[in-house]
Amino acid sequence: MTTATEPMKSKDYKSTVPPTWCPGCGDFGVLNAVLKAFADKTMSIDDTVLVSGIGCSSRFPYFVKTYGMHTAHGRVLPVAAGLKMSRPDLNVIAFGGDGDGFSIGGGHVPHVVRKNTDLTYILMDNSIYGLTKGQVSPTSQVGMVTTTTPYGAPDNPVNPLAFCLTYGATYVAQAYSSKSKQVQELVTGAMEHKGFAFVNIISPCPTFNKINTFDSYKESLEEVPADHDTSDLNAALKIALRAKEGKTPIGLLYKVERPTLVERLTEIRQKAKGDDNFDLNKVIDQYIP
Amino acid sequence: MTTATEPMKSKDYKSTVPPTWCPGCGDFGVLNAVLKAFADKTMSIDDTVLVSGIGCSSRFPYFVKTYGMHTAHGRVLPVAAGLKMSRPDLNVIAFGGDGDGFSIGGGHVPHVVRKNTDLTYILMDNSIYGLTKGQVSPTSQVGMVTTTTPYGAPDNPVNPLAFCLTYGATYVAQAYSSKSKQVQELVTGAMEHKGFAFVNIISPCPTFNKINTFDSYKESLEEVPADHDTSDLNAALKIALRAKEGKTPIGLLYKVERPTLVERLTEIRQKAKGDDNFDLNKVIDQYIP
Amino acid sequence: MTKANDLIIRIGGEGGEGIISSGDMITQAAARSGLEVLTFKTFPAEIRGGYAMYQIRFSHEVILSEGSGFNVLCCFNKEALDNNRSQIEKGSVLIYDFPGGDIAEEQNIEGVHCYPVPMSKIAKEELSTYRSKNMVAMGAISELFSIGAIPLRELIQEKFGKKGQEVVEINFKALDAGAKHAREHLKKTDPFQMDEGKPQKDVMIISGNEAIGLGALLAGVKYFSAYPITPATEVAIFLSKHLPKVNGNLVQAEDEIASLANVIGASYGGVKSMTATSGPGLSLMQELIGMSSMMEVPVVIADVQRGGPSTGLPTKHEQSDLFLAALGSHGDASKVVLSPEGVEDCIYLTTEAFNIAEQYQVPVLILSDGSLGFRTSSIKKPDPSKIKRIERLKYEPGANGDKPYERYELTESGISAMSHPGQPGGNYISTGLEHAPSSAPRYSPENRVSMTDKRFGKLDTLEDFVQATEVDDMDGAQVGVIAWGSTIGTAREAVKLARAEGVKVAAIYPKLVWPLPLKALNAFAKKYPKTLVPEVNKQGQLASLLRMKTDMKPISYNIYSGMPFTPKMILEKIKEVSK
Amino acid sequence: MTKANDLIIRIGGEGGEGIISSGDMITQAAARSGLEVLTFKTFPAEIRGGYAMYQIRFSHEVILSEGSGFNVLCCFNKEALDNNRSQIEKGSVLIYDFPGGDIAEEQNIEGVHCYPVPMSKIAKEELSTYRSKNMVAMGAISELFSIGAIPLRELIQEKFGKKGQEVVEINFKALDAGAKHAREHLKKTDPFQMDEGKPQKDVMIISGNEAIGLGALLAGVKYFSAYPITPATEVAIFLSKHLPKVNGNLVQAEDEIASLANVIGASYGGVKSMTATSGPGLSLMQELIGMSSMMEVPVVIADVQRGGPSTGLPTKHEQSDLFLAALGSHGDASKVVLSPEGVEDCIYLTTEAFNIAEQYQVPVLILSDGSLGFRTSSIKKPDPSKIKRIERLKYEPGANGDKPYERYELTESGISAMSHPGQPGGNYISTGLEHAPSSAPRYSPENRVSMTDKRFGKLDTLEDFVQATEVDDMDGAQVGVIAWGSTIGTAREAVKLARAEGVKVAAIYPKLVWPLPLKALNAFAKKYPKTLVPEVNKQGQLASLLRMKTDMKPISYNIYSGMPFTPKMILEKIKEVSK
Ligand SMILES: Cc1ncc(C[n+]2csc(CCOP(=O)(O)OP(=O)(O)O)c2C)c(N)n1
Ligand SMILES: Cc1ncc(C[n+]2csc(CCOP(=O)(O)OP(=O)(O)O)c2C)c(N)n1
Ligand code: SF4
Ligand code: SF4
Ligand SMILES: [Mg+2]
Ligand SMILES: [Mg+2]
Repeated sequence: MTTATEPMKSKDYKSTVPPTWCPGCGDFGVLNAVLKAFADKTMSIDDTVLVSGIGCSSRFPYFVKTYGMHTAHGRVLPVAAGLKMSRPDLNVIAFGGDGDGFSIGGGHVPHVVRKNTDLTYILMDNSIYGLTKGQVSPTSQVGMVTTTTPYGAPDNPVNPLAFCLTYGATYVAQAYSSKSKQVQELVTGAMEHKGFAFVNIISPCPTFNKINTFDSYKESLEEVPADHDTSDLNAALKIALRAKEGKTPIGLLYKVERPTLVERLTEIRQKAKGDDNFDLNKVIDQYIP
Repeated sequence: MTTATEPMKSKDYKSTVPPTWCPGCGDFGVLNAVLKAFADKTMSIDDTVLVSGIGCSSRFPYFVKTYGMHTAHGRVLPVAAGLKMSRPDLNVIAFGGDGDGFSIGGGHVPHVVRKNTDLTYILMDNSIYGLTKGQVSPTSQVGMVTTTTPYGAPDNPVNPLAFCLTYGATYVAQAYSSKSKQVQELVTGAMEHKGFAFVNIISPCPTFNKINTFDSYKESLEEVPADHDTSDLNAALKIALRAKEGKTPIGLLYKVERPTLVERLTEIRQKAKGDDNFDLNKVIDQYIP
Repeated sequence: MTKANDLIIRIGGEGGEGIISSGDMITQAAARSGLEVLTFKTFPAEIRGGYAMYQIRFSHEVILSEGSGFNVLCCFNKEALDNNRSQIEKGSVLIYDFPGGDIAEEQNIEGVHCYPVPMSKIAKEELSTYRSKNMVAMGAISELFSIGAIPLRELIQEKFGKKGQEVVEINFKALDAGAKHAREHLKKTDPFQMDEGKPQKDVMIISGNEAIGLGALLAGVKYFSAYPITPATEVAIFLSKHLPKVNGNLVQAEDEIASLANVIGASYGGVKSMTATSGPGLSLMQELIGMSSMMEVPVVIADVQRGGPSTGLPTKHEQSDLFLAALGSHGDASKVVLSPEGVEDCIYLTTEAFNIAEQYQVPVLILSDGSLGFRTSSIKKPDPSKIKRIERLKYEPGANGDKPYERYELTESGISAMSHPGQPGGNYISTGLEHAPSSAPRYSPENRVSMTDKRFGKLDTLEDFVQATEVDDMDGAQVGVIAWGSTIGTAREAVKLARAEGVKVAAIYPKLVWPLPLKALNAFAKKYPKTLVPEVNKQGQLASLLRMKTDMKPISYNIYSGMPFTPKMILEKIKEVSK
Repeated sequence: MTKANDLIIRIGGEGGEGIISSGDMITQAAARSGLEVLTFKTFPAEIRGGYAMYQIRFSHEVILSEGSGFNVLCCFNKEALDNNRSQIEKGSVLIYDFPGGDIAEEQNIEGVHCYPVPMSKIAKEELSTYRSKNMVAMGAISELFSIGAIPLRELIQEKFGKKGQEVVEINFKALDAGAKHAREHLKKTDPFQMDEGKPQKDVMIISGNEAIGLGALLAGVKYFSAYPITPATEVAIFLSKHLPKVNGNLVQAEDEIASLANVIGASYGGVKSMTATSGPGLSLMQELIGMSSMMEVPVVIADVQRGGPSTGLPTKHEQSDLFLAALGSHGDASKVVLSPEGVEDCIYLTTEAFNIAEQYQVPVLILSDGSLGFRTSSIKKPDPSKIKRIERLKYEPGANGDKPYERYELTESGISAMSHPGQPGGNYISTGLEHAPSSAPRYSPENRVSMTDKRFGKLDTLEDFVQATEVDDMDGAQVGVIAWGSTIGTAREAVKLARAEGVKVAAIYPKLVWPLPLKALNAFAKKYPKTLVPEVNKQGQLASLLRMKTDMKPISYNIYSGMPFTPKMILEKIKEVSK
């Protein structure tokens, strides 16, 4: 087995499991760029764990040689967080889809984010439920016709970027599956970031989403302005809200530093004078009448 | 029984169940102001349903003569939404605490809000878990010592106002339990609003929260500036984020109109030519081979 | 050449190769030509790749199950052949893509009629569209076994007409090319040929999942909320189309917890409400199922079971949510579980589920399963005017005179009148806390006992109310079969086969599976002390409940490979235990 | 005057009146003076108002249960008197707040020693602080029954010292005023008086919930995540204080689903992990319990049961989550359920739970209950150096030579070595999908069957491994009692009483309640065919499982009023069924 010290090529990170995605699925682009980012940072396959929920995108871990967990629908973040809290030495990277993250999993995001949990979260956003064959997703547009919305979707979509910014994420970026270089850079940045880093990757589903297609994004993509101050929350929010104008901003929106969950838990253990060899009799003695 | 047409006084809305709250609990103030708002609008006790989750604050419905549901922890919004969708003729008002709404229930909020579900949601925010006797809540400050955080809470608090604004709420206000008149006005405004209206009411828990006390709020309360444009989302967000500076803005932050869930569902039924007497043979015949 | 009265064709290939759509078409064509049909499908859990299978059984008589094995196997690729090779029986037919596909060699299996059809080759070379491969195969199949040639063309016209005549023509060409190949290059040596049936009026062809949706419409559902999940999503898809037509509302919720919460809110408001899910969703709903039991709010929950636990085998067959459905939720929660045997049952047990929910103010679960959910079959059209609709006992303002309304009034039947918001004098707070008759929280021991007894006791009359148990008696039977859910049809067929072989066997088919119909079951067990319970799960879930609630010591026959029973498997077991 | 060897004092009043804190103090004082103590508390579900009760049993011998009724009742208010009046037995003592409280009349109950103590009056008038009322009562009680007068003063000093000597003095004064009133104004006519015991070293006094936390520490827990819920929160409170000391981490999660998800992630990482909840939380965890079963990740879940279903009776006693714990989660999910009988068990069964979880790589549930969780009792201090800690079978890099590591290798024991991230060569994807030995998804029938058999089969050796079943044989016994959870202590006492009356009765106490310890149970049932199963739930949940898995036809004795059994209740039943 290769360890972190021997540099590996991107293809060396590929597992022997062939991706189960449809030809043309945006997730291939994400996979390739992420593998490049791994190679770039000579990530150790042994010290890296890819955690995912359920969905087409959540099959990601199988295709990579690292450790991994393919968990339950919507639970990727709390599983990843539990792992990171107890094993801060590991690189823990979370993967999932728009439904996994912002529909059934939407209750976990605010908390994992506000704690500034030391995780990278890569969401493959195709504005549809891929694995269950084409239902409306939380990022689907109003009026979109899907198998469960034959008369058009009644709901305004969520804005994953704005949500994470408001929750207090310290690294927020959006990328586009086909722009491989940028995906790679933003993912690298996320992995290097201290604290919770969110990368929303627009990753079209040619099989079930006939609205948000590779073609349609050609028009809506919009680079984050070069002069954007990535420490300005308000400015970042404004960019995130470009989605309302039908635009798809890509690039790094926000990056700041604040204490992370691992740091804060470490402080608590220090306050408690945490000691691996602590004598439990000291606890027991507190309960002598 | 009194019907909507006979004007009732605020005390006439009180049920015979005496509130189970501790003496001095902020929730009394909320109850009184809400009852006044009911009297003000001569709400019909028969056409109004108060739905709540679980917590001290969620006992609210028992103390009022209307219809009500005391549901499960965190589920107030989806229960209320289901009721409203099927019975748009009713006034459905949701009640709950900070834990109920933004911890265990936090996954429902974005969706009920983005749909612009026709509900009023009154949250009694005491930054603590009251009913379970004093654990850290999602609105508790970092470092706060509670029964489950003896070394201080490690997590940054959530910001209910900013969250709801980002989710796309069309009416967002904050009030303070002791400022009865304002509570009443903002609740009245919320009930009159078409779409999802959120009123976060700071309602101290003198029994378990010794940090966020009536005294402490004296210093932090801050009226929304008189010249604030309530249709300006960015401005509203800025006010919401005053919490970061230790301030507690009170007043109406945001109010706009957009299609509500009930309206959109009505459109769908119209598209489908919905008819109470629709002949189901027409559906069956579509499945003849 | 003898004409077959009962033919099973299995088509295998890669998921996404058009197996489903072409299978659907030939099924429909056969039904049009007056045959009974019943299909069975398995998909991979992945969107692309993996082995998919579509099996159709054709008959002139009512079809009870998928059958045992197949008469004709049609392989679109090597994987399909590999997967099925061991199951090819002597006397059956093998059609396979050769030459030109990925099956490298001509097949010569002793005693098997092997027909190579170069489907890929014809599609690519003659029709220059690989996607027409499946139509080439259908053409050959239709020709070889005389199945619905004319309706097939009609259906192509109807289905592809919207896409332009060009598309229609391509498909016609493919169909013709397949038929021509069969006529000109294959020497039919097998005996299988289906007569046309008598085209039937009053027949519909619908899947088990759609049938649940239809049952709900017939029962008067007005609100539906669900979260997509395989293999239950089609219930929502069906209702999303049709529910708005009856002025009902449907939403896709953010998760299963929200769905059931929505449904409870709607039902509290007086509207018949429902959700549908599969195992993982049912697990998530446990807290709120208990709440609806406690609040006595009628709700209907369809659980289309799949292989568990956890994500498990999401596209495979299993009957393993019975424990959770009957005994799940913390505390002692009363509820009702029904399980349909086939597509027609999916309609009528769903209407029954609504009736029970309304009558008893209780959550009612319908346990279907993946094979049944995806199964299409030809059934008799239901007559909407003949559906019995029961409404909950509703509070009548003023009926009690001066006595204040009590939502949870203790009555002899255990059923209390329910008021709906808007009704003067009916005001109450529905609650998951233990409560007094008035609905106010009350924790006293006496009240607790009487309220618990109320919630369980009201179901005492259920067995007579629902009459969803069928007994198939036989004098002198050595063994009595007890089957539930979609195993019932298979068991029926096995019993028929056994009797045809002179084996004496009786059977009982409970479709109410919780609380168990004890009168019927005990009477059955008395007549046939040796009982056999075939079910598709590891733990013998129904058998366990039977042991729990009766004095039976049933013989469990459990399989849990992801596949349903075949009639032959049950037949063999019947013979074994009859000895 | 005979001196009592076993005294039960019940104190009743309004929630929030200081009943708990003063009760705790006298309990501790008694333990200091060498008495065995065991407490029993009930609270209202509301924060304020409602009836609260604190009962203490004092003895010179090991105390098995709360006992039957009380010898002394001390009423802080009228509600307490009303609630308990019917339970006051002849020969017992009634102390009550009079005059000056809300009890309007002097009490004269025939055969009962009635002592009025003007607690409110003394507190308000003499001490001018109403809050010292409870201390006045304690002073009187301590004086009347000679319980821990000196330690009480020490404890006041220790507890209030931090708040300033002024507060200490107020409390001393209150205590003295109560004692003085008893000495000067009451004529002791009752026979109850506790000797001082021999002050014991090696004794601790701790609640059931804290004991679970302590057990976890002793077992080596390093990660804990939970969401607050009555009556389980104290497990988290205990660990939040102490876990960081051993360099462990604790978080309060956003809900129970997140808690268990956290715990699964941590355990996958190789760290012993746990959560604690009550019924509603256990319902929410069902999906992830199945996932940990499927992933074979060791996790420990303590469920401190309360009255269900739904919100139910959140502060009352019930043993009704057994069905959910054993048979919950969709699909066939293997798991283990333990149930402690008392506070000491809470320690050792929790360490056992971790050992089982590690040994078998399975979710292990601990079913405690509200009375046990809040019960404090004097127990022998555990010796941390004597606790057996079992670690999971860990993958050894390179141990397999060139053979690639297989996470779910099929082994004879069904247990496969687990690698932890960071280990070279151990890479695998843990998954809730059905999987091959390598951990890659695999849906083939053969694999499905062998993996299911692995997950269930590995528990075959569990009964011998855990040895958590105690048999109390008796030759010629007419009836064999089977009790579980905190009913065990009560049953033990009942059995003792029965035998004292010459009734022959045997008993078995399974603390492993799923999978059932069938060897022991069947052997027991063979010896004592008539079995009696007392349990606090409606459905007879253990009795149902016994019927399901053995040939027993146990006699169920179910109560479900929110209160535990008393030894007398079980005694009477034993006598009844022994006839
Ligand atoms: C509790 C539960 N509910 C529902 C499902 C079914 N399900 C599987 S994946 C999925 C959604 C997939 O959409 P998304 O998360 O956007 O991922 P994608 O497939 O589009 O990559 C759903 C609803 C499930 N597995 N578990
Ligand atoms: C599923 C579930 N988990 C936990 C609980 C326990 N519980 C009841 S109320 C509550 C929190 C109360 O806090 P909050 O919502 O802020 O309301 P407050 O009492 O402060 O008004 C909790 C955790 C529960 N009832 N159900
Ligand atoms: S269904 Fe869509 S998301 Fe899933 S693999 Fe195919 S293209 Fe990708
Ligand atoms: S505990 Fe706090 S929130 Fe609850 S009733 Fe008392 S003061 Fe109010
Ligand atoms: Mg998606
Ligand atoms: Mg609160």
